[in-house]
Amino acid sequence: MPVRIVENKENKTVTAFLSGEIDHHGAKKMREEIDRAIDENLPSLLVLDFGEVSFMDSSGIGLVMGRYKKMRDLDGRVFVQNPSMHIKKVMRLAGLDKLAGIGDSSRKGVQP
Amino acid sequence: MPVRIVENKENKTVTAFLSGEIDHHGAKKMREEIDRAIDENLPSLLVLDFGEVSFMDSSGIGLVMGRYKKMRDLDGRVFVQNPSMHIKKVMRLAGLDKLAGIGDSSRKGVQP
Amino acid sequence: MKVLNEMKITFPSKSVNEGYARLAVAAFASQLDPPVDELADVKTAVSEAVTNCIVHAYPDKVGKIEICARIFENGEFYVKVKDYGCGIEDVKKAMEPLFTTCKNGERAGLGFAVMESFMDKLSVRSKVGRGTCVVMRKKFSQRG
Amino acid sequence: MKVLNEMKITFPSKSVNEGYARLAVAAFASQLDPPVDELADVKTAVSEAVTNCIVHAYPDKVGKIEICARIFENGEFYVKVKDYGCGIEDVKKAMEPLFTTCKNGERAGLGFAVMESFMDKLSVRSKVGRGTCVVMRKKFSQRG
Ligand SMILES: Nc1ncnc2c1ncn2[C@@H]1O[C@H](COP(=O)(O)OP(=O)(O)O)[C@@H](O)[C@H]1O
Ligand SMILES: Nc1ncnc2c1ncn2[C@@H]1O[C@H](COP(=O)(O)OP(=O)(O)O)[C@@H](O)[C@H]1O
Repeated sequence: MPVRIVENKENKTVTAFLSGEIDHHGAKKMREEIDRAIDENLPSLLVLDFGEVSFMDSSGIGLVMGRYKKMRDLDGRVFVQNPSMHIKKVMRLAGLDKLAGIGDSSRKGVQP
Repeated sequence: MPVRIVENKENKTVTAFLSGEIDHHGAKKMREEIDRAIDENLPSLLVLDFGEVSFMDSSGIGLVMGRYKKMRDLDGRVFVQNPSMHIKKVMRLAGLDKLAGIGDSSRKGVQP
Repeated sequence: MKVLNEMKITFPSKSVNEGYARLAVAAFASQLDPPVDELADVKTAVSEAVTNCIVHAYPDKVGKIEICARIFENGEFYVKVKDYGCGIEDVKKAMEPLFTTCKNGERAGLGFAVMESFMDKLSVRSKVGRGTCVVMRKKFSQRG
Repeated sequence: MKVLNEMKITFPSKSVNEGYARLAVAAFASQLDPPVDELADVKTAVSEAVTNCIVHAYPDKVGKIEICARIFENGEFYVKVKDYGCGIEDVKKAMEPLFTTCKNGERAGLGFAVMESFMDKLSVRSKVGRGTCVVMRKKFSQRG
């Protein structure tokens, strides 16, 4: 399972634990599963957990950007959790750090 | 370092901790280091520890066979320690289990 | 500069091969004993180049992708990713960050930006209707 | 039987490429999601075939090694290892367990025995002075 979704109705939070390699081949299924959870829960915070992601190319940026736009339409926020050095590097190149909060799990509250 | 050698003069034992992938390319250096330790210590027991070996093809069989012959000339024994399932499978194919003792570290005393 | 070692791979432009291609190149580059993060850079850059062939070069068919990797005497790593697909009309424009011809929002337009920033050198040659050839080079830092 | 996917690699007969070759084949075979131990079987068999090209086919020079791997519709995995080296005079004898022409005691004479026992099918064609072609097939067991 490349995505495990945890829904917290009280906090209006959806957390998506991604795992494995995020490339063009695998990103589609991840996007779809996350979008289904957003549509069902209409959360105010989407947490994308990259702790178990071993590889990511710019397809992962498309994934985060698309979810950012979707959450913005819901007046919600996106938080990127537990990215490795490699993933941070790819995200920084895209300026994603300016759109979504990025940090480790202990700083979950950071605003976008 | 593909081989770490531990010498125990009291027990007249040399233990070689092998690591990484054992193939034709890498086996030569391993053979040489083990043989140097045998020549220096003239042990009565040579323990080959495969605990950190992630891959082995028939070059590893050549390695064990050669050491077995060398130790036999010294009236010594060879014990193969901590082989993975994969390594056991390769060794069984060669009938190595009939020449050298094979087991995990808790059964170190087994005779060849 | 003398080539110490060279490998070539060919495979069809199916997305399932993206993972295979970057792993095969990384396995070869490992001979230079690169730092883990720099090997990840190479994997990422190769993943971008191969994905471009699959998504852009052959949009509605399966075509051939060729990769050639070399190790030079001075320790430099070279990798070429080549397709025989539609080609790029304006290479300079295509290489601008955020530029993409992809309409469905799936691509971020950052493929070339990743290749450029993660490798030391990037060169792109393309001919409309003939195909595209991307060459990248990187010198790994010494370990230890 | 329909071929779903195919890759080809070529590289020179240098021993440093043994690791590269089996990793590249394993990365491709991974698409079939094989059990870990059966993937190790494939790696081991490929390592034997490639080592034979390096040690026996081109004993005193560096020659070309070609690998082709295929995934068939029925889930069967196919891998061909080919060289243009010295060839084998008596293939049947060469395939006998413990038979080796290697004098220095370095080789155990078990390369073909490993290929035969770790893969489902093995076929060897060879022509003296022209080269050798080893084809192996394996059907992985279903997981889960
Ligand atoms: N191999 C190729 N064949 C044809 N067109 C390509 C190729 N590679 C890139 N392009 C073109 O260049 C544009 C920019 O590529 P890139 O920076 O990788 O971003 P992206 O792949 O996200 O669109 C693509 O949208 C495409 O139009
Ligand atoms: N690709 C090859 N080219 C030429 N001779 C080969 C090739 N592969 C195998 N042989 C011959 O077959 C013999 C047996 O091979 P094998 O069972 O792999 O054992 P080993 O490699 O340990 O000698 C070799 O010793 C060699 O004489």
